[in-house]
Amino acid sequence: MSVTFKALENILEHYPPSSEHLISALQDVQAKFNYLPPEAMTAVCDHLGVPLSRGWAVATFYKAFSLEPKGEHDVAVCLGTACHVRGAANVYEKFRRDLGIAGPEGTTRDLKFSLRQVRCLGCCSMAPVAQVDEEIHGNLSQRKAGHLLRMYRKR
Amino acid sequence: MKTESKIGIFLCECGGKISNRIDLPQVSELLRYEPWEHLGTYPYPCLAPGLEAMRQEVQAKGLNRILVGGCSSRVMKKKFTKALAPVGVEKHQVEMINLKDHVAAVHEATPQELARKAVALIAGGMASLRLLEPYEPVSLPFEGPALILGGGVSGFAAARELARHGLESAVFSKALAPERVLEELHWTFPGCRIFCADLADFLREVFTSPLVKIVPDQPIEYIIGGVGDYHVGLRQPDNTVTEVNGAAIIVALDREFGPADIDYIGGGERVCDLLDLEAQLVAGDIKPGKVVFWVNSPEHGQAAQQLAAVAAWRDSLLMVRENPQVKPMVVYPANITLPLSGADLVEARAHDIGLMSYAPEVHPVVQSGYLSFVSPGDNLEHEVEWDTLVVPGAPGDPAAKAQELLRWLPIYQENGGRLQKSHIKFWPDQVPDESLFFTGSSGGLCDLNEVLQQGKKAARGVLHIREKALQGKLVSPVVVHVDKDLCQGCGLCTEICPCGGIEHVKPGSGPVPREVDSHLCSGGGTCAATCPYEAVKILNNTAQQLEARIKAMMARMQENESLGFVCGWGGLASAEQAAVKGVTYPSGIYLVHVNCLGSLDPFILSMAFLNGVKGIMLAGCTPKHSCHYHYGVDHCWYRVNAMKKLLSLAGLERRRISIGYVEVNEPESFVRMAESHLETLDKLPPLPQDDKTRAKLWAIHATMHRPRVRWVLGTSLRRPAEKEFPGSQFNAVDADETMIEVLKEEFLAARVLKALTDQTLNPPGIARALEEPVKNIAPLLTDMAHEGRISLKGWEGGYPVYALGKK
Amino acid sequence: MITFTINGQEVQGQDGWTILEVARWHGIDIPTLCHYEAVEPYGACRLCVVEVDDGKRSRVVISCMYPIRSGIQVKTDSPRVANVRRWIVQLLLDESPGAPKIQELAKAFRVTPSRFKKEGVEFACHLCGLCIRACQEVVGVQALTFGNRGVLKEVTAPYHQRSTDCIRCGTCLYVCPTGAMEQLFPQVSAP
Amino acid sequence: MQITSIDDLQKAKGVGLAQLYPDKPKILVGMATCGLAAGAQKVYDFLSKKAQDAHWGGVVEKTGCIGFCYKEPLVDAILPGQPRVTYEQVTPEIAGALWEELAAGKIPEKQVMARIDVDDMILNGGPRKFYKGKLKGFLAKTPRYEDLDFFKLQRHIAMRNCGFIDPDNLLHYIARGGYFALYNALTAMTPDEVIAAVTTAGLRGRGGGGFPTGVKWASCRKAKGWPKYVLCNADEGDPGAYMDRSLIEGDPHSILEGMLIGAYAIGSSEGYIYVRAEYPLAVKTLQRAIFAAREAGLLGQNILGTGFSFDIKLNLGGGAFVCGESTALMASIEGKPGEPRAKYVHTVDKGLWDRPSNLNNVETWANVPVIIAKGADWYRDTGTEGSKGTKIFSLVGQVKNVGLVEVPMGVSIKDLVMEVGGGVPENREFKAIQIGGPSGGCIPKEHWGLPIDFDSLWDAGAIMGSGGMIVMDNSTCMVDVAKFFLDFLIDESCGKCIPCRLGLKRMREILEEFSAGKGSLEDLEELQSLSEAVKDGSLCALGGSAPNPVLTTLRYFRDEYEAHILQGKCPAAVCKDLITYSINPELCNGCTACVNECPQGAITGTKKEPHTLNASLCIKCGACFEVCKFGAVAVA
Repeated sequence: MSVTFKALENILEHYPPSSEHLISALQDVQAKFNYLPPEAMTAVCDHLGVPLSRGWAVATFYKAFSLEPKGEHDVAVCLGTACHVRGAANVYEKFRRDLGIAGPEGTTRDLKFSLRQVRCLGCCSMAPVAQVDEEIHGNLSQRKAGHLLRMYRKR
Repeated sequence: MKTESKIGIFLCECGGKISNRIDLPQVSELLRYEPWEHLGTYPYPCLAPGLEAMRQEVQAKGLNRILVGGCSSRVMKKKFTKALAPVGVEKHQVEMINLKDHVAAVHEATPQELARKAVALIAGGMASLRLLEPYEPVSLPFEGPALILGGGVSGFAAARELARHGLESAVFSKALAPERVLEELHWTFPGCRIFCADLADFLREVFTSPLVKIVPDQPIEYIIGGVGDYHVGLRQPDNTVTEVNGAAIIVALDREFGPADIDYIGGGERVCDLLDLEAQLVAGDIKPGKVVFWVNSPEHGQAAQQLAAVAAWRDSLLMVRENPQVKPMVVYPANITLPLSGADLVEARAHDIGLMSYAPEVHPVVQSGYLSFVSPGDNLEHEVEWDTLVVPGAPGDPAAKAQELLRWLPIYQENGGRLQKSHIKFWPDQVPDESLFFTGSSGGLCDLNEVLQQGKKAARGVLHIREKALQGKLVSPVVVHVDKDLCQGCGLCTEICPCGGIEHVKPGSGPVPREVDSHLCSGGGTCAATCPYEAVKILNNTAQQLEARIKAMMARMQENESLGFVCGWGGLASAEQAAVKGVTYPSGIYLVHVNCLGSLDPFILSMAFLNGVKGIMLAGCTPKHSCHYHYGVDHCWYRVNAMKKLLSLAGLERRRISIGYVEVNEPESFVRMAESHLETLDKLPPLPQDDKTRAKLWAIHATMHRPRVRWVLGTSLRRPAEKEFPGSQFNAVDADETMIEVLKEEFLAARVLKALTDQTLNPPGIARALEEPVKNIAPLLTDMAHEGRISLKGWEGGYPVYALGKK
Repeated sequence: MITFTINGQEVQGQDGWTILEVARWHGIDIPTLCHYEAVEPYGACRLCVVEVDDGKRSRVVISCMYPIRSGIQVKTDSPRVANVRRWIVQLLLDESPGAPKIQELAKAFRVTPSRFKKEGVEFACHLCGLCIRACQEVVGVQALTFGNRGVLKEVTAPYHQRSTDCIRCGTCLYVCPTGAMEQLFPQVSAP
Repeated sequence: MQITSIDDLQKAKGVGLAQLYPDKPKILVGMATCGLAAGAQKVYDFLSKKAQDAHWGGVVEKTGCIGFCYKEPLVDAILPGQPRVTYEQVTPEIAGALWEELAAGKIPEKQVMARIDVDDMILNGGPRKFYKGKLKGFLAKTPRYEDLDFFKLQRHIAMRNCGFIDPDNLLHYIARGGYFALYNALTAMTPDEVIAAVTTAGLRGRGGGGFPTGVKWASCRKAKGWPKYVLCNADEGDPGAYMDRSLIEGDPHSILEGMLIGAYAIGSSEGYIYVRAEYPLAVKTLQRAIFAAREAGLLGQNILGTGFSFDIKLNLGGGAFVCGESTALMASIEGKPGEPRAKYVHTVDKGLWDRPSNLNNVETWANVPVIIAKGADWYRDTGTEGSKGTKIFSLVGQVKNVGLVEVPMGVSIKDLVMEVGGGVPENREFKAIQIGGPSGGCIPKEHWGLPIDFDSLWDAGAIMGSGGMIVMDNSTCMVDVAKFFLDFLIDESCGKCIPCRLGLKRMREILEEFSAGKGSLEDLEELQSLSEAVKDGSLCALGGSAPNPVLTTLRYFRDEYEAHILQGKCPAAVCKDLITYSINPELCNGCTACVNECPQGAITGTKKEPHTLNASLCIKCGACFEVCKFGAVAVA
């Protein structure tokens, strides 16, 4: 998805030039491109009349934003309390090992998967849970986590 | 509007930071007989209780000049002006003397000694405040369209945005129809054909808008006027000049690409550059087969390579969409990153577009039908097969296209080709709203989407100033004023003005006084310091104010003490930083803040010596790009140089004056400079105060006021040996010798004038007075009489007798 | 006029003044790190905490922001206040043992580096935000900003690059209480 | 449909009732996020396609979550003249079987969970019985909702409509008495009377602090400044708490109505709902609800012809827990990073854009219409002396019946866990309950008789918080729990103030030493004094309450800390540095499952031979423990 003037304009024309729309506009950009490309960030800031430093601060403060391109599949593992007491930490480690991600979060080299932690998806009854793209997978174990990745790798 | 000045002095203890080091009661005592209305010492004038106390004093005593003896005006002045605005005190009526950083924190002398120094600085500030003449800002209109010059694509984006907000624009363009713009697109934006459909809609909107006027591009004859009212003269094919008027200017200039050098590959039908390829795309001529885009040419820089790689990827997409028989592949150096997301890679996989990186250390080799390169993944050499090999085009010289604009507007070409608007960087409240906008890829390689954004942003800037004008808030800050009675229209100020603020006159219209475009003017003051006729004045910060300040300071300085002129960005900032770091230096140097060393009129230097200063140090920013006023520090260099030459002519030590360069984050360098300067002075005697020396110093000072000398200083503002500076270069030694000649002559002439003060003399008499051979003086006297500076009063013993003034 | 007491001493002030301002006006010392007269108070370092008793309850507040109220009793050195300050100085000292201002405070509070002290860092930024606030409020530019959050929070320019908004005025350097800006300045200031 | 007068409202109620309980069969599918996660979408799609294909006379509708999360997906059947019957864990296959019978007009027996005889319709003139006469067959034996352990102690006030209405259908909401309270307030009450009613009812903020709502409204009404803002905090960040999401997904208009009433009382014409972007369904539901209310004229100018105007904007959170803090939330609405600021000047005086702002959370707003409709005295009947009404809890963790429960204030922890929750699964032992999320605390079994209300929880060192209750059993290490919450808070701290940013990190470092068996008893004292410093010194409530999990575990489980420090043992076998995995050769039957699963190759062995674990390679990931079906992998 290339960042085009038109694509940005489609987003920006919904927002009057006022700084209160910064987060909403960046959310739209994130939704459209899956991350915040620098040129889009500049465009949003210019449009709303906020300095780039403000846009960047917001983008790095909130977890919803990513400044790096995301992988094809977004794996969000819940590490909320209910999931934690049911062993989510081990499941998360399993994902990390299998995806070969060095840091706490990240994207695989082939841009196939992005792995991140979330604090509670609100599906505590199925703990531990993970969300891949839009789908929630509950009652995970390390073994199931492995299956899950294999399944999405084939897609 | 002249009002009696009522000065209130507020001394700050700063929680002991000042009061522990400086004997503040003594300061008050020493200031007792100065003309103030209020004098008080406070624990923290800057905190709410202190500000309240200040406001009360202002109201009770009708104060209209405020002097705070506390800390840095850079940091604190805004708070004071904000707090005092409700009681009617304006920004320029507040003066801060930095007792903390210039005295208390940096010297090891006794509190009583420091009190004396503090008093000298405060007295200087008071003298300057007394000469302050408040001015009234003028409201400006905003009439006519925005003028969009340069023909870049971003201009259309600007016009569209303006039209959407109901503002007219005139776009100067070679292409008079959208189709023409699209056909030519690849010359400026290779790889952006994929956006043509979007751009076509876009352009149609512009070309059909009733608010947009497309003006056929013609050579620009002149650009004059100021914000809200610009005039552009266009030379028509029939050689007449027509004028287009507008309220604001947007310059949209794109960098063109030229053909790549593909001779070393071999050329032929199968090898081409991106521009050729896209010309084929326009013609609908897409050959099936393997197309390999080889991103080479590291000599154009990584940004260009990255742009080329993205262009190749976009052209690949375009081709496979048109013709699935095409099998494209992009081969790019591994040291650039392709800004492609997961979704792009999915698309690449879906269309079978190859993306391969090569190790840039080993240059790929072209074979017939193959390209071999080393993969950074396995260090093995790989081969890809090609039917068509495509390499990027070469970015051209952006200035070539823009010559006529560069002549009239403050746009410069950087090393390496990039065009840039004057790189002045100030506090936003020190400069008015931007009223001249520069967009397009000639300001930095980028793709189509980015320049369209730039155009939109520029349009928003124009809308912003229109908005202000509509509200009556577009005011002229009037920072520089040209006295029309004194101005001779020589144009020197225009030439050296870094901000483009001093306007050109219409060519061929003769010596017309200059106008100042207050919205471009930054108040840097290099123009004022240069003006041969002293017709240019920086309001609220006149040379006369500075003169008064220095005189007042000198009256309290001791004979072995020195003045330090520091610019606000380098010298002053680093000196204050030294205080922050707790580095100390001897107290014998008294700092005087000037905007830029370039704004320091040469006569100030001579005046200081005339008043008996032992030595002068000047600390500015590092020359070239560090100077905030473009080449201000280089202007100053010549003045210092002239001063040295004059000192030497007067038989005094050149070492008494020295200039140095320091950055804000180098406080240690500043301290070393100051120490070294004072050590040098320590080895010298105080400035002799005998009549002969004083007469010579008077002559030096008179020389610095001479239009001829000032003209020479103005025209030789660059260091002859350095090639980076724009304009004509001349032989360094020749130039210097010319200057020495002028200075010698004028110095001597000034001495003659001094000798003739209150008496008439014949040439031998003058020669005796000046201790010069008669033969050196006689021709000069004839010239001077001819110019009317002296006159012949009669004859005596076969010699003419001269007196001051005309006959 | 609002009348209240600081450490038993009766003092007066106007609506909107803070405890710190009144205390300083009366020469009562309260240590601060992130406070600077030129910019709005921010409340990050918490070193200026005092205990305020309003007759109903006693709580620890920061004097640089707490607006004075009639009848409150302010204690600038109660045990609760001392505990907060001691820990703040301890934590800061372990973060940047080399900064002179911190060493001064450590000496005053008799704090020595603990086993958790950071190795190899002498002048760490404490994220007091003075540089950022000065850049914005005093200079009027917004070249500097906070990035990220929590333990990863940092002072920098967007994308960790030299800021094109920066005017290289050095105000950030001037207000920095730890000297950390000296390291950062060449990386973020205008090219 | 435009609703601009009381007549319109009455008309809408009639239409809504006819839709809610039509004279034809109706199938309801629970489609809140928990239902969807369990696969409700497929069930719904299947059933509606079947119904369409068969030209079935009945309707298939979606509804919100009634609270039975562990039984999802839930499907309800309402046949005219029959009780409403709920089916549990309905997969598409089971739905197929259900459909066959329903299509034939029969009530299926398979997967039946419970029945509802009476819809109590608290806001709409009393209960409505679904059938007359006596029930026959299996239905008679099917338990009623109110007889289920899970439901026995519950009382649905805020959740009154959840699981009964289609959240996207405004008329359904009106049918159950919605927006009548608003009309009442606007026409029959002065703003001060509204505030008085809310104050008398004793409603306290359900978001955490428990501040009396009426008092807050009154100060905001008094505050100078214009415009005033009414805000709804739907940035539910506490891990393990999802009642707000469920309320939004099940009954969005109750929140809008509450805000409208609040706006009238305060004198505001603009409102914001700040909702977590991680709740996509809740966001969509709110968007649709606001749109519907605006279309109907219930938001906008001159509402219900009374001259009162109010509109609501929706703001999406960016994923920061700290934005649940009021000032941070307001900063976020203003488009800034969510950094809190000192609240010495209250947000009711200077909040959003420095204007008077009143912020309440979702559950609080949902309670407001009930108070206005039924009166303060009716509301006061439920709850304890200091805490009136009901509270929704999400009962999660090591408990059998996981779900959302709305119980009167004052129910004991024991009843909640053992009765409603059905106790701890797999015969393990209840150890503690964590209440109030990361700002709350752990309450041990000794204190499980404690009645749950604002004040007694505060005394016990915990807080009500938004109502997350995480049940912990003896497989949970309390040092690890304290560390977990600290990790969470370190991760979510905005980093502005030093006590929170560095203090929590230091606390974490000390705990890290404990869980590695290092440290000393003096460190416990240090931890205590640091906790006090962080509490006193932090800027906002996040930091100020952050030491609570540590302080309560220190208070109630000091022995466990001491076991780590003094004996180097983790009693719950959780802390990785203190445990070892081994294989019991007696129990191992050589299935190689663990060999295959071990990421390190630390387990070796051949088929049908007992395996061996090389401890030096083991990274203690626990994969072997998870896959072993014979309990042969031991952790100690």
